[in-house]
Amino acid sequence: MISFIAKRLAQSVLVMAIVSAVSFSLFNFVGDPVNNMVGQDATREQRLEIRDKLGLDDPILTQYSRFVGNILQADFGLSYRIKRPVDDLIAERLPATLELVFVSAIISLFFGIVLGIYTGIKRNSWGSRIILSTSLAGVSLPTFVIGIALIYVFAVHLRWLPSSGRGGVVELGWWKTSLITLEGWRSIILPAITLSLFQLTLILRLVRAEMLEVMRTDYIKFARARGLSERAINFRHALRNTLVPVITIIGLNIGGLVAFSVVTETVFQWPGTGLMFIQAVNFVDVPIMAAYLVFVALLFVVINLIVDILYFVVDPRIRLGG
Amino acid sequence: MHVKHLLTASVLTLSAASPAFAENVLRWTSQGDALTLDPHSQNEAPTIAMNGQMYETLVTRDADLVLHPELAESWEAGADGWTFNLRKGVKFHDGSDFTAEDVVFSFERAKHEASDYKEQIKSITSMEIVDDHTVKMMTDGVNPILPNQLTSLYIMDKGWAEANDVLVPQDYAAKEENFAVRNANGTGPFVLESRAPDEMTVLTRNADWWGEGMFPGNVDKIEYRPISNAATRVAALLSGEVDFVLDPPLQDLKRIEATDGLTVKTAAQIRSIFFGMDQGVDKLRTSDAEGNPFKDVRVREAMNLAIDREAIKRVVMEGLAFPTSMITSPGVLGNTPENDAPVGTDPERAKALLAEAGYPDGFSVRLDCPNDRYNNDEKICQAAVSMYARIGVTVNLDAIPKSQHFPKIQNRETDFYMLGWGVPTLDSHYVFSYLLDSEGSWNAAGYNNARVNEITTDIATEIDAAKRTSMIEEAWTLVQADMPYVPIHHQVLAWGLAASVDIPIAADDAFRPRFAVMK
Amino acid sequence: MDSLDEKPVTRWQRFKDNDIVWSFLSSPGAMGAAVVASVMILACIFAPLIAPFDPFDPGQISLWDGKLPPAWVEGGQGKYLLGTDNQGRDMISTILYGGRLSILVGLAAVCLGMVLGVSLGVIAGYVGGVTDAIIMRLADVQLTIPGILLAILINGIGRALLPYELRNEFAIYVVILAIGLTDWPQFARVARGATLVETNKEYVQAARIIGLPSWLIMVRHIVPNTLRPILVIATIGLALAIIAEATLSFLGQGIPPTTPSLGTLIRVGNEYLFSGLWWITLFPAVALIVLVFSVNLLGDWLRDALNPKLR
Amino acid sequence: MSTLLDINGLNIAFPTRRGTVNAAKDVSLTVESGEVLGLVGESGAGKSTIGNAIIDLLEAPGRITGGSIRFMGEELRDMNRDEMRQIRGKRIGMIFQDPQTSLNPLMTIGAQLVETIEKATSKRGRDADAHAVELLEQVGITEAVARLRAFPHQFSGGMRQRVVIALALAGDPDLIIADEPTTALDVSIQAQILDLIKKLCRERNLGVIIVTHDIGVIANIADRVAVMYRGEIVETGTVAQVLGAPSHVYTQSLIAAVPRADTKLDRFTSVDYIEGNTASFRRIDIQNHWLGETQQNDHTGTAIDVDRLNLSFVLQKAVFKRNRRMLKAVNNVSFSVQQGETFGLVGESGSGKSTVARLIAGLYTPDSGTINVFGKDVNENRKAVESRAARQALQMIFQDPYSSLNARLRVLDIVAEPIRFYRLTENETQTRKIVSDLLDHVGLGASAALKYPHEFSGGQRQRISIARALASRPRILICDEPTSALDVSVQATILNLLKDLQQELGLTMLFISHDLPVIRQMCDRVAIMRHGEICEVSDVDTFFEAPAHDYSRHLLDLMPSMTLLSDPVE
Repeated sequence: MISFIAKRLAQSVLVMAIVSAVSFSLFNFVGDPVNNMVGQDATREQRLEIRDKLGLDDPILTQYSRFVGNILQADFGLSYRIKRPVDDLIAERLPATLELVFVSAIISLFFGIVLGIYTGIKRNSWGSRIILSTSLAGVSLPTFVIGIALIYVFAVHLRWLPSSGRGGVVELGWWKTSLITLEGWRSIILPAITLSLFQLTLILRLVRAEMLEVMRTDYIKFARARGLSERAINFRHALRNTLVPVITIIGLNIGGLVAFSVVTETVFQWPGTGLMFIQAVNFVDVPIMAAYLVFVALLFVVINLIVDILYFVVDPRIRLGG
Repeated sequence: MHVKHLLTASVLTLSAASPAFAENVLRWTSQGDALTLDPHSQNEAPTIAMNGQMYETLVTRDADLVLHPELAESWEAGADGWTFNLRKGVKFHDGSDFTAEDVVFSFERAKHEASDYKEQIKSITSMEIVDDHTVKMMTDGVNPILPNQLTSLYIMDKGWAEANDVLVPQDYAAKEENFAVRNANGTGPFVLESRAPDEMTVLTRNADWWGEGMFPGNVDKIEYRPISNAATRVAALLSGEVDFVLDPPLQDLKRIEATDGLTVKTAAQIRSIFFGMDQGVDKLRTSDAEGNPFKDVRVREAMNLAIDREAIKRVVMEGLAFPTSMITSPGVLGNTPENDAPVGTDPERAKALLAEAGYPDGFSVRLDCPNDRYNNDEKICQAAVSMYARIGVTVNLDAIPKSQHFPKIQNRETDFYMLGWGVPTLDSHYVFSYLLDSEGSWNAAGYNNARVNEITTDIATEIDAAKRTSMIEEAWTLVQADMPYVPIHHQVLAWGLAASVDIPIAADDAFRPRFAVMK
Repeated sequence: MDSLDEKPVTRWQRFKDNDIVWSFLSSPGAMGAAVVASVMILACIFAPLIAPFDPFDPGQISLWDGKLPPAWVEGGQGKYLLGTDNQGRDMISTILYGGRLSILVGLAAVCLGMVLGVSLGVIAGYVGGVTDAIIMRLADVQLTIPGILLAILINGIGRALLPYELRNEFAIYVVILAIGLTDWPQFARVARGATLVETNKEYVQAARIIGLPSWLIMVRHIVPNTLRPILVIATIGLALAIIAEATLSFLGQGIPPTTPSLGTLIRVGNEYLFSGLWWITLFPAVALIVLVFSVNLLGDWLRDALNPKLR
Repeated sequence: MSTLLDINGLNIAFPTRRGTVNAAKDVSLTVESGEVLGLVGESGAGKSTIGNAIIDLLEAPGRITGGSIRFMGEELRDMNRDEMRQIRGKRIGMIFQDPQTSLNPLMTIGAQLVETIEKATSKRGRDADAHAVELLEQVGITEAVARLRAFPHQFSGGMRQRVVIALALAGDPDLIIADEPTTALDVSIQAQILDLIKKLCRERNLGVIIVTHDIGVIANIADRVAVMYRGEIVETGTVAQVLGAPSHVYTQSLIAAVPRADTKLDRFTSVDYIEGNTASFRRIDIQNHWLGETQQNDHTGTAIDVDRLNLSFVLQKAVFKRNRRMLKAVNNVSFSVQQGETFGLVGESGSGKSTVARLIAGLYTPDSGTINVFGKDVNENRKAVESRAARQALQMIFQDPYSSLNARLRVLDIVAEPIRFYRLTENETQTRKIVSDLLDHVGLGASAALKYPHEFSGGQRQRISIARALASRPRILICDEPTSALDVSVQATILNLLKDLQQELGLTMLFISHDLPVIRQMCDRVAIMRHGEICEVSDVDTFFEAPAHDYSRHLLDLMPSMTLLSDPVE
């Protein structure tokens, strides 16, 4: 167990090292950082002074280690555009993104797994066929198109739900939540559906495929031959074996949700980190881009680590060696 | 108000115990949030608009654009400068008194290297505190329009600035965030309650404001939420989430107008949209032509004749524009109906002129265009591309955010660009000194006419109004003949509002919440 | 148990007898999808021949024809069947040219990802050891970051690195690169997995005993045998790449509006959605969805048809 | 004894797009309590289908189209799903072929047992646990209490099959259907499992149906036997009767094709009744053919000399050496093969025999030791011209006919690959000519050249493999279990072909097999391997008549007794 986790941790550290190197190189490749800091009419002396202050003339390794040191203290410097510490910006906007991702993950996992099991068990029923065709359409619909359509129908046409933004925000300590007010829920519904739809269909199809795969195995046939009830076969034997690979999907799912939150947040003007990132890319606001990259990588590394550990717990073949 | 607001409020009372009930909350949106709350850091419209709700200036303009007293009750010109008599009994939001010291401090701060306002008040050489409520500002020679130049120069509290170490505007090289970036302490009608940049800014009514009861406004609370996507912004208005959109896309105005409970307000704006052609360099950077075609006035005329301003007005601007051949709007001293009449469209003549100038097959050039600054800016440029294609000029469009576009103009790195120019002083000097003087900081066209340069210098100190006006007219005649720019139109402002809200619209596009009335 | 002296079968019979062909011919969904996809792809590829106008030629556009509704709606004109956009470009032509760009970008990106991924995956699987470890760790690292984010990032960096003059001109290549570079780990994983299976098969060992050099074994024996699963992900990858391109363009990070792709068209059209000019956004969106849907349907069928377990 | 199961006129059909396949045609069988019925047949005969049909678990789209299945007097075909579920497990138990996949990997053995016990009996909780322990002990699993908490992957293959049997017994059934229960197991384990089944049958007075392709298994365990051929039962009777004096012509040829361990024959009896063996093709005159050009008439001297060969595989990687777990796959192996002889390598799975073959073929590099082929060290300089020549002289035929051919290439390109690579001919025309000659010679016919491998049956594919091996004009042929994936009748023809080729071309052969009768028929000398080491090298007759090593004797003891078989027909 310890060596397994140590190995995974080592791998995670490697990932973070590579990602931090990439984000470090952003600063050096994408534009001259000095240009982004001084006014247009700064003199040469001023520029040199800033270069010196920032240590831009130090050896590259020194700069990198300083960068890593700063990251470890969650210090990414000031945003070029809004002149505020990037870590504050991320911390402020993180709750919005995490809550959106959380709600979407619940929606996509719950419906994805339930419908996936249904279509896996009743694979020839009409219900399954309809769900499957719809799910293919779901995979084919770009997130932003779904978002626009939902806004048009539910916000503008029917006026049931707000079209954009995050309403009903309440502060709980440093965490700003919108999940304890009705207004908050009203404003999260459309973005969460938009964000979860693609992942939902993906999970549905994966669970179904996995279920069908498991249903063909010998141990299911053997369980039948022992006269076990369909219920026991479907839920005790098939489902558990289906869910082992699904754990990986959960990891990927959350990753995908974080990624597509960039799109959803843009469409719904959801004030999270994704919207901030896309604005930063538009303005080539390197500190935010770099920080977001490191942050997202860290998030995924943590998710993957948790998934690996879950795998370890769930699957005796890994846990006990084979 | 709406049910959902009551719900929100009730939840808020549960969690935060806020007593506010039945208050007039104005929720509004626009494309871009203020970059900072530091009043001297950025000279940019959304930033000025945001700060103007909390900070005040000595002199202001009302919706009629006439100068009105604000923190200065009166002012008069002397031989060596201006004297301002300050309003008494004014308090900053933190309770400290407003005095002459604060004015001097704020002006000094605005003159600092890191300030974006240093140009506007560079004529002030020194200041003198006559008494607690009188300030004298010495100028370098006579400056007849100094009060006009102060309408966006906000006054900060010296004590507050000292206590919070914000004596100078944000220094970008500094590692630390400036306190003033997210906090404000002005004398204005609204007090900052909370601010999350690019997300939500909440302001509440300043009960101790000096102007309490003097203005019609009855707004108790302002919630500002920037929405960068135009369609989403309109959707928010259509679905009733906001009461006021400062900059709805023109194409959606009909829909807003037709929706129950919503109205549109329009006004002619003091802002002209035009293309600049760099005639100053010897070789264009982005052209296949030998040398610089724009140096030839025939080419510049052809570029003007190619544009179908009427089509742009009708199709791109939904009728909301005044086609023109001048780069400054009616209302600005110097604009005349004769000069303002649009040039006709004549592609044939344009082709002939190009051939005459030695470009029978046209040439290519890149057009730099902002995509988030003016009404339908990018679409105007796109329309221009096809119009220029008709006369054989291949225009490659590069539409980018304003933050990247404007440096190109300021650094003179562009051959052909779109620019819009408003005139806060309502005087042509503002146009000449920035756009037409050979030293003008925004004269990326490289226009250089000795007589125009001379007039620009002279009118800065000329006090005889009639003489000054004729000088301005003379300069405009020269400019119109030289055609250094391709004027397109004067913008028309349009606001989208809930019918329950009445806010006066003004040519300067400024939101004046103290006049906002909610029914 | 067929013996050799059966009556000879024609090539066509043998073709029809092929399981995959048979599965295709007996699946109306797959056939429908194939017809729709190929008609759309052909129409887009040959857009210059069939489109009534060239929307990329600014000389052909008249602003006065802007914002015309489809021909059957009041105010529409016969020569613009689906109406015109805000600049006066014919919608049909714009969609065809836009679809062409989208498909081109999608295909090129998938090809890039496939060539890169399959080469690296096969090498990793066949050579093994340190090479394998390095390549697959790299893929793992990249897989930790979702594709679309990476594409936005690569695209952003690419655009920032390019000199100003070349930005628009090279935007399409940057997009291809961004999507293609985010695609490869998928291909590499599958190719490596298939390679490991194939390498252990005895025909590869037979080839090694014959003495064929490694590169020849990989190219001649392993790569062709990994193509089936690769084909499946390539098809689904094409759908995803088209969506990715559209998403990038929608975010304003992709193809510029002067030579719009379907995503750019939807983004631009979206601004007119509330003003009643529904056709500017609806038709490109429908085109995109139908295209992606039919490609997905094909990919779905292909996956089932190529999966021996399901037969 | 009473009649437990009575199948009468059973028909099973699988509709496919190429027409309906009748998997069972008018099948009638009976099973009595306390007897073992062997159901024997080659692949595709439909024998497994019968077992599945009895418990109503036919795979889609198969269905029963006629006949009756009466179990203890009740008609199973009339039962609905719930009634059928009461039959399954409780009254009829099932054992499948592969113990690796028959158990749910995520549940402990105990949980799976208890679940089945609780379903089939009234025992609950502690009683069920106790019963589970009892069952495990019955099938010969020690420390049963502790083992209940173990997961399937913690058991070896043989142990797992015991668990599967325990599960089949959990409901105390009257009939057990065992579908190839020992095919996936090693010979020594196979014997134990068969003994266990037989013992349980006797003790519990069970009826048992054993479905198998292996005549040896039938001979060992069955009381009565039914022979299936293409969906039909061609012969039924007691084991002694059917194996000793088969009456049906198919049974006769089938039994004749079974290799014998008692005497060495020149050739295998040709099997006429079996398809694919009828066509005969032009054989080429080797002496004057391209194929014979490199042939040497000098049949003396050493072909392969292996000296103190060692190879270890890493089982578990670790940074520190002491933590690594290594498997010594080949341990100090030395032997030599003379030119022109057939040398056998025998051992159970995991004994290292295939690894030795692959070492000699150059697929692995040894940790230490030398391999000389015609006096040249093949690993000295792998790139050198001589070692290439040595490699060219050595070819291999593999076990699995389905994976040993590249499905993407035409037969022509498969066979021509070594010719083209070594440029053994002057031009493409000659290459094609040689390929068609080779295909003729191995009995496929030249028309096979333009087809793809999937168009051929297993035996035919093995012939393609042989043609490919011959195409580089080898002098040494390594055959790694060349027929263990084939039906016994096809095996005979392939082995005959190999024998012929060896004689014609004077080939040296290294023959690897776990099947002792085959070894006896094919080899001149034999080496017995176990745990990577060679136990004994001896003359093949000596080995069978007077084995020197304990392990050799053990292996020979385990060999199914074939005394019941009819005498060989020469």
